[in-house]
Amino acid sequence: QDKTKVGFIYVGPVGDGGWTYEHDQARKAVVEHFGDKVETVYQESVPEGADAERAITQMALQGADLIFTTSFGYMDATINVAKKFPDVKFEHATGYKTAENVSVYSARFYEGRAIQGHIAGSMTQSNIIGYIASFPIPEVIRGINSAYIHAKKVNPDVEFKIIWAYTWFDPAKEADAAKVLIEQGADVILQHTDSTAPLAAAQNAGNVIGFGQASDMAEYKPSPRVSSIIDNWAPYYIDRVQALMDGTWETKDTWDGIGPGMVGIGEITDVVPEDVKAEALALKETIANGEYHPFTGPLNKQDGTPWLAEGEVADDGTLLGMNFYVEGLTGEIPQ
Amino acid sequence: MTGTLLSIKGLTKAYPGVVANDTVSLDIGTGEIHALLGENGAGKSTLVKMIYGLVKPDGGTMQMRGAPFAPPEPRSARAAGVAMVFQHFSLFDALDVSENIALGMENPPPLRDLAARIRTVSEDYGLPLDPYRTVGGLSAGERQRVEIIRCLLQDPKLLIMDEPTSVLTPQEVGILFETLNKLRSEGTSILYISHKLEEIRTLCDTATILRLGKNVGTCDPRETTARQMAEMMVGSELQTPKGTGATPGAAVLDVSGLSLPAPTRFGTALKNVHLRLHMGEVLGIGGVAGNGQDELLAALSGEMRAAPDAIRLKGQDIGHLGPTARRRRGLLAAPEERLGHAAAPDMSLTENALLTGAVREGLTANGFLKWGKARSFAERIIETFDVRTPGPDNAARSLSGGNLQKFVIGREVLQRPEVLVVNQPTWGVDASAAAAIRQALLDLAGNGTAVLVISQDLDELMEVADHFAALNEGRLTDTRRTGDLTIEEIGLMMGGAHDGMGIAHAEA
Amino acid sequence: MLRLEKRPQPSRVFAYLTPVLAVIITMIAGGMLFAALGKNPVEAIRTIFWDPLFGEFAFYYRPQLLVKGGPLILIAIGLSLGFRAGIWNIGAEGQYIVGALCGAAVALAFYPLEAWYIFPLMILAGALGGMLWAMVPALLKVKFGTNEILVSLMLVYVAENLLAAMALGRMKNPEGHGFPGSRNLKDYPSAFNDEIITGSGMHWGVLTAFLAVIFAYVLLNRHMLGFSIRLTGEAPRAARFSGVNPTRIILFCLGISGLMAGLAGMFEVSGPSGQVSIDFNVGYGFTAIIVAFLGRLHPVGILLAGLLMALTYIGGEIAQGNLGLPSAAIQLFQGMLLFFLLAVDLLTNYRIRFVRREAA
Amino acid sequence: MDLSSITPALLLASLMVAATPILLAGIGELVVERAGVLNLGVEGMMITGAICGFAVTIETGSPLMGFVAAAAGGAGLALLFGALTQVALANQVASGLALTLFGLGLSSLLGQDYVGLKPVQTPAFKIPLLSDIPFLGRVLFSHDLMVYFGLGLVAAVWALLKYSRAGLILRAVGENHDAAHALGYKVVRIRILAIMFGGACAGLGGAYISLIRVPQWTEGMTSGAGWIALALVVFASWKPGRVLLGAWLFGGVTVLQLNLQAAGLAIPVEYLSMSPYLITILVLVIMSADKSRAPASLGRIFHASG
Ligand SMILES: Nc1ncnc2c1ncn2[C@@H]1O[C@H](COP(=O)(O)OP(=O)(O)OP(=O)(O)O)[C@@H](O)[C@H]1O
Ligand SMILES: Nc1ncnc2c1ncn2[C@@H]1O[C@H](COP(=O)(O)OP(=O)(O)OP(=O)(O)O)[C@@H](O)[C@H]1O
Ligand SMILES: [Mg+2]
Ligand SMILES: [Mg+2]
Repeated sequence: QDKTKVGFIYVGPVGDGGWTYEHDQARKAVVEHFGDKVETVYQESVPEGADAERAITQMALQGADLIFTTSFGYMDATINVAKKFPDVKFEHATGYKTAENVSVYSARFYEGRAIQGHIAGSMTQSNIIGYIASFPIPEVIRGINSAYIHAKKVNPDVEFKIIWAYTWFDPAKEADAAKVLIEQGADVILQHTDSTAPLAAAQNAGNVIGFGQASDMAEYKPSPRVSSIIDNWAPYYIDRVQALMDGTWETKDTWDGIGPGMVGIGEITDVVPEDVKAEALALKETIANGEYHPFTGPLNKQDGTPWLAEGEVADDGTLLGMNFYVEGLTGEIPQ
Repeated sequence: MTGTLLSIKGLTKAYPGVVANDTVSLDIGTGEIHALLGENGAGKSTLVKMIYGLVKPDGGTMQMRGAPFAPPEPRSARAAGVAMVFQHFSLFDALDVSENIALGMENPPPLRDLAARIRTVSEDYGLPLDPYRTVGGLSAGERQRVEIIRCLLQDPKLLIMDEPTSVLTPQEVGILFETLNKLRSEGTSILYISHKLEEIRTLCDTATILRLGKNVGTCDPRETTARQMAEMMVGSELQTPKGTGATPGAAVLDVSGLSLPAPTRFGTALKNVHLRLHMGEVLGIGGVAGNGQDELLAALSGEMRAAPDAIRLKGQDIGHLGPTARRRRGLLAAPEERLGHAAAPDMSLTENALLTGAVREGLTANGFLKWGKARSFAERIIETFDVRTPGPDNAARSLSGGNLQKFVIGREVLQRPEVLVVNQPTWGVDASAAAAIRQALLDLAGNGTAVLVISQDLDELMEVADHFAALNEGRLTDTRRTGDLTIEEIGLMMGGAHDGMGIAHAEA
Repeated sequence: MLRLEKRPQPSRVFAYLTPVLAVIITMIAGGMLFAALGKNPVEAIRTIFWDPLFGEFAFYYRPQLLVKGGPLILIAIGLSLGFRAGIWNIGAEGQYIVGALCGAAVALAFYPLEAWYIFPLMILAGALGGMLWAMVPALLKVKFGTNEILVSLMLVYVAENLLAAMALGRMKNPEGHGFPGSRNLKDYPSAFNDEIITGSGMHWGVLTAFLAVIFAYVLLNRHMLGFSIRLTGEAPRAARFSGVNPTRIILFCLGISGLMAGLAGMFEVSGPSGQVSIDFNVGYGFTAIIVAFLGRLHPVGILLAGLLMALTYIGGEIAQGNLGLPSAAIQLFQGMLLFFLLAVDLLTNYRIRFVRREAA
Repeated sequence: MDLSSITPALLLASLMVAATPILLAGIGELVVERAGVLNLGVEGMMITGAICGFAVTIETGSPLMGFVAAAAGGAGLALLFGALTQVALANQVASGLALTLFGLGLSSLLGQDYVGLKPVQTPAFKIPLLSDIPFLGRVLFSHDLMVYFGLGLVAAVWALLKYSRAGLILRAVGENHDAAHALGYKVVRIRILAIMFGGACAGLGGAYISLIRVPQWTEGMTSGAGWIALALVVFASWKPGRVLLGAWLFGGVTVLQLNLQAAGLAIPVEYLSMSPYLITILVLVIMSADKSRAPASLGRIFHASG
């Protein structure tokens, strides 16, 4: 008895090497940290919708005390189940609906994108940066904008070519997209999809760099993978389990970035010139300690209308619902 | 004859429920044409399949020229000099002639050389063939040539022919017999299966008769009458059907200028077909298989649609109507292929009764089925036509060929058609069942129904039909009185001589 | 040496016995698989087959069987009609999506109006949407002889793209902070496909599925159209001879299977799932093909097969949660079930004989 | 929009690569269907090949061994299908679907330990001299060996079917299995061999994705390529040369739509990503005007009595 039972609902297989994989890493970290005091259960590849509601209910029935539902699509299901199990605590990733016993948490990946943009803008020779985007949702658009702003800052001639893959995870499609971007002159590939396929394509092409996404993707170090954005959920999960054990758990809306360690920046390899690396690390530092916000004015929207005045910082509400490109990006966001 | 080529002793083969061959023994001499006779299902095909290595006997032995002979597969039989022309063609429609022949040979030469050899051999035997034609496009006679040439190219010692003439015109039969006689003179033995007893009397040296899988006797066909042989096969006396002698009445079915494109790649187009059918008349349509018989039946049954006025029933245009509408108006049909066309093999007899009986027998109400009524209709067919089956719940495929044919014909006859079109009503059916079916058709005509019988069996047509016409490459000759025709004239009509001596039209 | 002999007609006994046999063999083989994965096979099998029905939390799982089985049954019934006639609609997944989109479109168009006629309109739209989507392969087959297996399948991918476009675009919840996905119809009473009896899992879609079973049974056994469908499948030439119009059968079978798939999608989007989202479809359209075969294309068989399939899903989920069985193992398990069913089905049409001698 | 950024030579070269997996699987399925068997389980065999090839390459460090293992894995799964349809006489459509389900499950189970690993790179093989020809050299002669292998396989299958005795027998079996049986050919044995050949080809196609095109192992990574391969066979009217054409067309559309997107063409993305499927349907419609038929025994159950 008295073991705290923690449940995890995953949207993909634990072996996807990306999003779900990192959540499962964090689950393992929880086990590591608490040892015998916790028991974890998980269910992988749970489709969003009706099946999710059943999977969550099932965990609650089986006596879970705290359940992490790790995909946006579980939002309504989490809320519904939470109503039926007031004694169980729920943590929903990347959503916005909270309740008495439901917290939400997400990471400010755009902070990492800023650093990627900086490195990309500095290192591109062709001034063409390829971007493999998944779905046109605020999260992804934020990433594109953040990367673009910081690439442009160091390299005014930079141009972004964006391919919408309409998938989070389809290695063959991602590989094709990367190849196409490279053939069209891109020598830096940024990706907001989860497989290593684009890095492999970059490696094959030679002279093209890329970044790890979601996990470190260290196997492509030192090049083409010159750095990475790592989802690091472990500190948060440990924190929340601890809070539950202590009886201090309460509803929270967490949106953490580099500072608290939810967003990790993987090692910047030596392929990146010393000075660029130093700038990037400095940028990371200022973001981490809150001195600098990646969306700081002056910034205009794509159509030229002013968005942020000199020195003005974007508010979280706008960022969460971001549905526009900043000035300089070409093309339209598919709707 | 110079001794025995193949000697069979006590061959036995049992299938579930039937002993197809029961200790059959016989000897085939070198250079002998040996006939194998018997009713449907008597076990003829089974016996020759065992000789060819396709079926393994349960017991008994064979000796080829004194040496034990037990081919484990057709390959070894072929190597030992046995060749076979199958009852149901073993040809590949989409392949060409030379490819088809190569497939039946052990070590075929390259196709180019083979084609040359096909040309020479086929011309030597008076069976000309173009090696590069696609088999699917050949007539039945030509297809059989392919099978025969395939055998001849291997210098067979024993040639087995399972019902080879059922698809040939009289002229073609003549050519075939010349070929076989030539082979005999070259020392080849021939095992010849046929239901056509007159043929056997002119061609064969010896005849072995099977009944229910047993050898019931041997005779010299030249000294035995066809009737005697038939009675040996059946084991009892035969009855010949009698016409009612009713005089034809008013015209009910009028086909004029019926032309239809070939329905499939290997089908035949109908070209400007004219015919007129009267109440109480039996019109026989002869012709070699593949000359448009199936298409004519399809056009009349409504499976293929034509111009409205190409077919008129009692003065009404019906060419554009489907099978159901035509049935409602009294035009019924029974196609040649029993399993899969006239009947659905895996469905019960009750369901098969419903297949065509729904309209005229009132087996549906507002589209809903009256199973009880359908079942009693099926029972009525079974009883009236002496169909041997445990009951109407049995699947069609569980019936023997002859019994299913009786069911199919009975199903149409009992619906009191005004016009009935049948194709090959007694194909592959044994003598007594065939007689029963022919009698039923004649009785129907006697009651005023117009009957159209399409058949490749000339004897059958001569027996039942008042008038005769022949199909050739989709064209129909003029109609002639059967009584006035000689076999030669019929052969010419079937071969495509379109003489304008038609009398039927003028008569009407 | 074993030899097969075709039975003169299918064995009735084995027609009923083979599914049971297949389940038993699958349990044994599956048990071995689970043992190989280091799990207790007896416990795993018990978790999958027993717990959802009679375990501690059966009160929750039993209704869920209906929720999960409902769409499977509804789609499979539609598909089975086509399969009976030899018409292979493999694209029910696409028709399911389009049905859901059409149904949801009606609801979202009326939002926030509350009126009794909205839900019936949604049903109509869902049915129509699925049917129209299935009419594409049907018309192409009728007009040009295009292979319906491939066309219906390609249209699944098209529908998936359409779904993503809708979830991200026109149907996106305006109050959803830019996140993909439509409004949740559970919060819109006029459009919500609620449980008919609370806690029973019985929503309108499940009821429709049961009605579909009855409909199909009557159609196939009591009606000329059903007879024509069976005839077309068993003997196409005989069907034509009998007066069946093949074009009409193709249109009807594809149409009705699309209609039922569309209905299933509509009931799902307005009920258990609640919203149009990028990953709304979870493969019911494909699983239903298996259910149809598992049920031997017979309406009552499909009813049982759908519930059995739902059981393996739900039991499988429990086994994942409780025993840590990987989800792939469950998938493999379901594949085996179908394999074994197909294999033992042999006994219905053939007799296996033991012969002493070498057989031909 | 900037269409000038699309380089035709590169586009054609990547089309060749994108076409290879479906080409391999398609030509295998063509042989199976020419033998009269419809195996809808291509997707399952491809994904099994993908993991077998990947795992063995990781374990042995040799892509060659990997491809051999992929072929073996695909053929092994195909053998299951063969047993089911040829020996147990099961319905081919249902068996094929079951095979896909089974293959997907099996592969993810087998692949659990191989996620996130990076295989040895399969070397590209620029054919000397030929690869230096402008344009053509880039398009045709600067690929990995499997691309050439795929082309060679198509040529070999074409020649085999057209000129060899084995090919003739195979076609005969697919055309009329009863007649072939009557002539003494072992219909079941020939078909099982054809099915295994098809499985091996599908396995190679899958391994091409996991070892070269992506390269990485992830569950469900073939994502529908097997179905496209099936479409190719019908599209090709069962003629090997046209399988090649179809594979290039489909590969071409797939690559081109990404190119257009990257070049900023103002067509909504969702329509672009639908386009390969819509075009496949369109081509199927056009092709169905070609009345050269499927093998006559395709999908029918063969049971030799006696
Ligand atoms: N493969 C088989 N399985 C079961 N029974 C068979 C099989 N082949 C033949 N039979 C049965 O064996 C008996 C003899 O058949 P066989 O084909 O030898 O007759 P046949 O004399 O050639 O008849 P026909 O004149 O119709 O050609 C029949 O009752 C038939 O049903
Ligand atoms: N391939 C087969 N497998 C199993 N049973 C068969 C097979 N062929 C025929 N039979 C059975 O053998 C019996 C006789 O069939 P067949 O068609 O050869 O009859 P038949 O003796 O030729 O009769 P008829 O003279 O009426 O045509 C039938 O009961 C049939 O079910
Ligand atoms: Mg018979
Ligand atoms: Mg016979």
